[in-house]
Amino acid sequence: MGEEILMDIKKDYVLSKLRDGERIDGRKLDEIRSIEIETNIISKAEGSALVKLGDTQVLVGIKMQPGEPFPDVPDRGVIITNAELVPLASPTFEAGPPDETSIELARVVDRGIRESEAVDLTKLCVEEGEKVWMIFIDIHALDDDGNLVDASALAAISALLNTTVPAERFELGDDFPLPVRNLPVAITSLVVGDKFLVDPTRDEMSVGQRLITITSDKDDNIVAMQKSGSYLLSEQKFYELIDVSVEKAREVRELLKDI
Amino acid sequence: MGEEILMDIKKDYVLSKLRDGERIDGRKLDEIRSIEIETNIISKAEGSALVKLGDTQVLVGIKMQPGEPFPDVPDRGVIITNAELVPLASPTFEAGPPDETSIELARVVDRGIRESEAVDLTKLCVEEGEKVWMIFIDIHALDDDGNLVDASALAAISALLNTTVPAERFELGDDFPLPVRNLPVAITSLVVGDKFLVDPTRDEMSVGQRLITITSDKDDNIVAMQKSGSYLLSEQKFYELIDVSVEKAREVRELLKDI
Amino acid sequence: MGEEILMDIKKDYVLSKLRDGERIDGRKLDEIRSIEIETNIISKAEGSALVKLGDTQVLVGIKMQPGEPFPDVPDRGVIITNAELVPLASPTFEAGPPDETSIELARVVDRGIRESEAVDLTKLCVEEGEKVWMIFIDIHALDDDGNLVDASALAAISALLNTTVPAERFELGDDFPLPVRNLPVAITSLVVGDKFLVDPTRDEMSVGQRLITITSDKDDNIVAMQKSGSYLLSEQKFYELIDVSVEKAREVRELLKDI
Amino acid sequence: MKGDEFEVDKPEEEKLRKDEIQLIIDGKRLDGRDFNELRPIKIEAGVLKRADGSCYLEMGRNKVVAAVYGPREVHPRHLQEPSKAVIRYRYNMAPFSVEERKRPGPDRRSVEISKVSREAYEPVIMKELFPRSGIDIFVEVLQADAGTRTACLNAATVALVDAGIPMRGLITSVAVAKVDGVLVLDPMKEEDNYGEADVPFAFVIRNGKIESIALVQMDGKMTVEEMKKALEMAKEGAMKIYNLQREAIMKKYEAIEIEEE
Amino acid sequence: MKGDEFEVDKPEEEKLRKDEIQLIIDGKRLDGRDFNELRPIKIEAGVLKRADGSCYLEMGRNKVVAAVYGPREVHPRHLQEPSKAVIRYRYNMAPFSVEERKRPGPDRRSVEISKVSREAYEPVIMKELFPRSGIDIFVEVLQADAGTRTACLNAATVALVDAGIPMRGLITSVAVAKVDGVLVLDPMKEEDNYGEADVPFAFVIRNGKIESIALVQMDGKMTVEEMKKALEMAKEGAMKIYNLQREAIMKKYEAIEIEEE
Amino acid sequence: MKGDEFEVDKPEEEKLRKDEIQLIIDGKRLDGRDFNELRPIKIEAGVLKRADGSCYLEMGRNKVVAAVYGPREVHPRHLQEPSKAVIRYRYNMAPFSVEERKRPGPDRRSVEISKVSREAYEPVIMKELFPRSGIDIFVEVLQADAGTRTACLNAATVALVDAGIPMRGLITSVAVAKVDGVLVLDPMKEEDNYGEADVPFAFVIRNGKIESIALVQMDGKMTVEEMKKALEMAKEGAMKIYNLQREAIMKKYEAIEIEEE
Repeated sequence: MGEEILMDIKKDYVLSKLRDGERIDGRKLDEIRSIEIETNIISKAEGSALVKLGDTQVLVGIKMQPGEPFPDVPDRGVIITNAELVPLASPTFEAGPPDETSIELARVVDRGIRESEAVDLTKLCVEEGEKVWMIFIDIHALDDDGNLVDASALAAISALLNTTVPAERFELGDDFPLPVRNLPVAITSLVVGDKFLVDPTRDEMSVGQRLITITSDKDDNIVAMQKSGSYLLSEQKFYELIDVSVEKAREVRELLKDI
Repeated sequence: MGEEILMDIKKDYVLSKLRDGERIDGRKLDEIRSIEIETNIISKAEGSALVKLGDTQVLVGIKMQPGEPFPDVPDRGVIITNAELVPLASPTFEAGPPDETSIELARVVDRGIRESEAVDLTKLCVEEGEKVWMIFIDIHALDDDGNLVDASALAAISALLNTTVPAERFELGDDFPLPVRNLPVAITSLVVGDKFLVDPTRDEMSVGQRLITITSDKDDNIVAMQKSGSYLLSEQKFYELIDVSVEKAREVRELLKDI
Repeated sequence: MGEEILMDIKKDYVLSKLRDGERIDGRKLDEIRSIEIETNIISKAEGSALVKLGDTQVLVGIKMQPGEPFPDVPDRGVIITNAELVPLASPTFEAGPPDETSIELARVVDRGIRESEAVDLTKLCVEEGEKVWMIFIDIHALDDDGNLVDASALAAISALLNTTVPAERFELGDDFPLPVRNLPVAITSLVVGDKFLVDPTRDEMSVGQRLITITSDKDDNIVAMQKSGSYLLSEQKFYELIDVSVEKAREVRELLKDI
Repeated sequence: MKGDEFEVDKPEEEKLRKDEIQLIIDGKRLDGRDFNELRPIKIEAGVLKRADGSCYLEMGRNKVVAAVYGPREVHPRHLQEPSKAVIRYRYNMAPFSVEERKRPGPDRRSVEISKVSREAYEPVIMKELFPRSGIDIFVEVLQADAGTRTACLNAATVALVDAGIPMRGLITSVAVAKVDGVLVLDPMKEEDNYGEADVPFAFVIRNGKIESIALVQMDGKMTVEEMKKALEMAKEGAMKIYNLQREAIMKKYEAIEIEEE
Repeated sequence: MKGDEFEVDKPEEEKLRKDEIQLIIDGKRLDGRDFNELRPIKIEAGVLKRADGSCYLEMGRNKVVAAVYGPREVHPRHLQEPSKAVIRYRYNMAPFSVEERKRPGPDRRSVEISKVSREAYEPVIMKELFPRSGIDIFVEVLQADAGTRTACLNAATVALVDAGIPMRGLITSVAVAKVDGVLVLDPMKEEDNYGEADVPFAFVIRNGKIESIALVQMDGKMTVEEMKKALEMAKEGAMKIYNLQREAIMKKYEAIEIEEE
Repeated sequence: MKGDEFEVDKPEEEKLRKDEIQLIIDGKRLDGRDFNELRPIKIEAGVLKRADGSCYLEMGRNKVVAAVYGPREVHPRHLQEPSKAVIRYRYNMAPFSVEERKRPGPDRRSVEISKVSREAYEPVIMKELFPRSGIDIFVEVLQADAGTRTACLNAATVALVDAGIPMRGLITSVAVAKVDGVLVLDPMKEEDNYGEADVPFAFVIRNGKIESIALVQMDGKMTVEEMKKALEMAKEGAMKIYNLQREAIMKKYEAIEIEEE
């Protein structure tokens, strides 16, 4: 009950600021929170990255092991992306099998990596049709202060950039760096009336889950898109969102160059 | 609540008609509803059939793939029968893992096929002890207006009659028709007092789930039987039910000859 | 409700007797209930034992089959211990997947067997890295009148002593007795204030689940220990419990010599 | 077949090729029984302390135990019925009860057996005497050798009486099989595996008379005439089991009376 | 990969190597369609007796059926909403609907499709008229050939109208793909598998006019300009589907009227 | 072993053959520590925004984070206790925290650890102050290197204090192992894998004094005398950890005070 009243007050506040073209934390409408990326923090993993997007924190770990390829792509490695929204990260998360939110999160992140062909999977074939490298991308949310998607996508590509294929451990030759050749970046916005807020915080989400994520790659191609939430989107807004998302992704991508 | 009252009214109506030896839809006590069988409607499946039994509709699809035989019958194909009572088909079905109703349905249909030796499983051995054909019979209920069992059993044998073993797809020689050599037919009756109604509709089932299914084969052998429901059955009734069921199965079996 | 009041009355009774240094069934504080061990009662199992500890009854069956070893111990057999607290055994048990109580039970029993090296697993290698014997220890509770842990542990080691490796059935040479070389015995006590009751009955447990299990082997080594229940244990009590548990285990172990 | 992902309806039910084994030799069955002879049966009532009623039963090499709890409160509450007791019946096999270890927990076969067994008891138990209550029947198969569902039903009946649950009659169960072309009573494993048909029956017996059929299933192949003959054979067998059930119950009560004296 | 323990996001979504197959030949698609041409569509309303509304729909080789139940009571009660109806949407594939048998039950892909589809309908259905009620939309894919989510949305709309659920507009859905470097409407399986991108859209259409986007997803690779062009192409296609939806609905009502005369 | 269907109690607990590795060389441990020396410990309180209390802790190569939520409402309601708070404790390992990827979700080992850890806190937290409420302790193992349950307990204590949950004392936890015949404090992975025994303890410390044992488990092989010595060794180690826990808490509060000035 108290929680709901609090949400209503927050919502009113967000909306009243927005009427003046402002955000409650003083950011510009298209401004992304400060980003910190820390890589290689889990030495047991083949790659890892902790991303702090404002107060939102996500840890991604990469594990690799040999496995069988899919029959229809017998010479390519396999990517498996999984997200655990552990109850540590938010009072609204509950222990249990993945629900639709965590499945959607994992799949949207996965599509960005997969469709941008960020990892050169053809270099991950050990023996055609028999054995290829499997890449497990595990998204572990630690603190959800809004926009887990962008933080997770950023942590995923950061961790991949930081991954060493553990060939020696499996007696498959020398270790080598995971061949990463593209840098997809997801940009999520909250649609409110005729405006939209890039990289919304949890407080801003009190106005409703009216989100769209647009992921673009190093050549400004769109590689994944997901409208998420019960709302209707105008064509005009859709066009604007695409342009802004590609532009903001370029900004964020700069950070990946230092990894 | 309203639902329960409605059921009570239906029940009274069914019983009052029955006192005059009549059924609410004008059928004779041992009369089966009109039957339509449409085969080969799912081209992605190895075999398929849609059965309409009055307003009850069941779709059965057959998929086949090579697999390992059971150790104790190393030279025979394997039948796996599964029923999904999807919530689309009835307001009383719920999404989720199979409950006792759908398990019983699948197993009763399975026994009819299996025990009549409808499929010559010895012709489905690829390599003894190593590789045999697996037949997946998937029962997909679409509209449950009563007596899903008979409709499912009829759709299953119809789909099998219509099945081509996809040997080419698995590089195991030429495709060939599934060797079907018997035609089991299930007849379900609703036991009400000292009478019984063959092929009950859902409205008739308002008097209680007092069912018995008797499946017989082309030689009038009984191949499967299942009393289903919380009631007691007299010996006299049991004998009558057997005789009527075998007779009605013969009628229905005629329809299979055109497939 | 009535259940709770009854428990309160029992609790008061247990505590009032205890103030006089007595137990409600007349036993001494460190006295174990009468024990009956019956082995080889399930001829379909490779080994089996029914243990009656007072009115508590547990049946353990051992099944064995060849399987793959763990990669890091490629030349040793594998032990898998499982406990089913079937609702037949107690009004408080419910059907369903193992809960924390049955998992803890299985794991505490498992540790006693495993850590005492009761079974010589090196003699259960068929082909290094490829095939070893797997031992399934299935604990099946029948009647829970308190202290299932000790009864289960005793039934497990009794059943193992009684186990024949079914090599012939799997065409792996002659059958041979399972090589058992140690006799772990678990002793569980209920901690009540500054006293403790060895081998508590269910009525005694009305004072709370304040248990500790100490398992020791034929050389009086401690091989497993588990404080179980929400309570704090003094160091002094801990020392006393160790000494008593080892001593009582020696008594119980005598019974195993006749198997 | 590895069967890792599918639950497969085998091999419990599938008839193996009958040419593999001859089941009737010189007019006798493999274990020397006559066609209409039951396996040895042992019944003991009241074997568990915690349960309200219980029974241990052996039928040939089958070993089963049944427990009854109730009438008792039903949780969760929305499962309660305002005007009668809710009956539950759970048939479960111990992992070590069969040749190849059975994974713990219910499979499709045990779900079906639990359903038809519960439906056998529902019209017999006087549910209307215990509104909002639950009566739980739990049966555990400790060792299986064909006919476990009939053994469990027989044990459950004794456990129900031991628990003092009022019933309109006793349930007694036995199967008839067709092997090598003849009908045999109470088939054991080999007859079930290699036989041509198996028909488990359960009857309601009141005042020493079979009144009706509470359970009937069948798989295999039988003519209509054989099926009718099978019913007669089963009825004869059931009467013998019924007497053993009564004896077990009386023995328990005599023991109590002696104790109480 | 055996994939026994992991649910893997493949192969539904993964683009296969485009050099394996040429998808555009002489300016036509493999099935002879023009770039902006829909597959043949067949829609029939009111095909199920038990459901409150229903629809059978074919879109190329896709065969789907949709049913709507409600407004009706919501169980369990704590899922009720005091001021509006709760919408459920369940997308499910029959095991035999795809080349390799699909294990029954929801996988990650169908959970996601159900979510975004539900979210498309939620702002369109007049939920506020049915407090504490539930409106359930169930769609079954009987045969799949790319674009099942769009086919299901189109069928669900007709089923909702058939059930008499008041809506602010109709949902119409179609995808645009990029294959061999060009945009094509309503891709079939080969175009989806070997194409470069796939963008399913759903629109709200009111009074014959597209008002807004109710669903959009995308995977693949497209320039910003292509994406904008894709939207225009989808809008044209959607209007054609919209007309077919209306026809199917009218046909059903004409049939009823004739019947009633 | 494929282990696809059985959850197997290995290899976390199984002692590997000790002859494979020499763990004590020249009176020092493999990482140069003395027998009674802890691994380096790093503790930081208040690292998460959403949680009511939190703590990040490293203990050797273990990296864990703990969060506390509550006192808060308990859902579903029937789990509430009328006169006290309900404590939950969830120990969870990230899939990438161990050498071989761990399947997400609870396994038998983590269920057991969660149980005994919860039971350690229950008598210490002043539950009676918060009737009908829930206090949830969530610990995530981000990297594992033996002793994760002790590291998590130490982190949980700091998170509880950070959340302002009143307690009768602080819980501090450390293990003692037996390796190459000697007792060593706070074993790391190699000592746990190849050692002869492992005894995790947790103590209640109040006013700088160890008052009682809140958790003790053990697996391996030890004499009675060794076990008693192990307890003494653990107590010494626990006092050092206790001081680090206090420091971390104070540092957080100093930071707040500085901020507030």
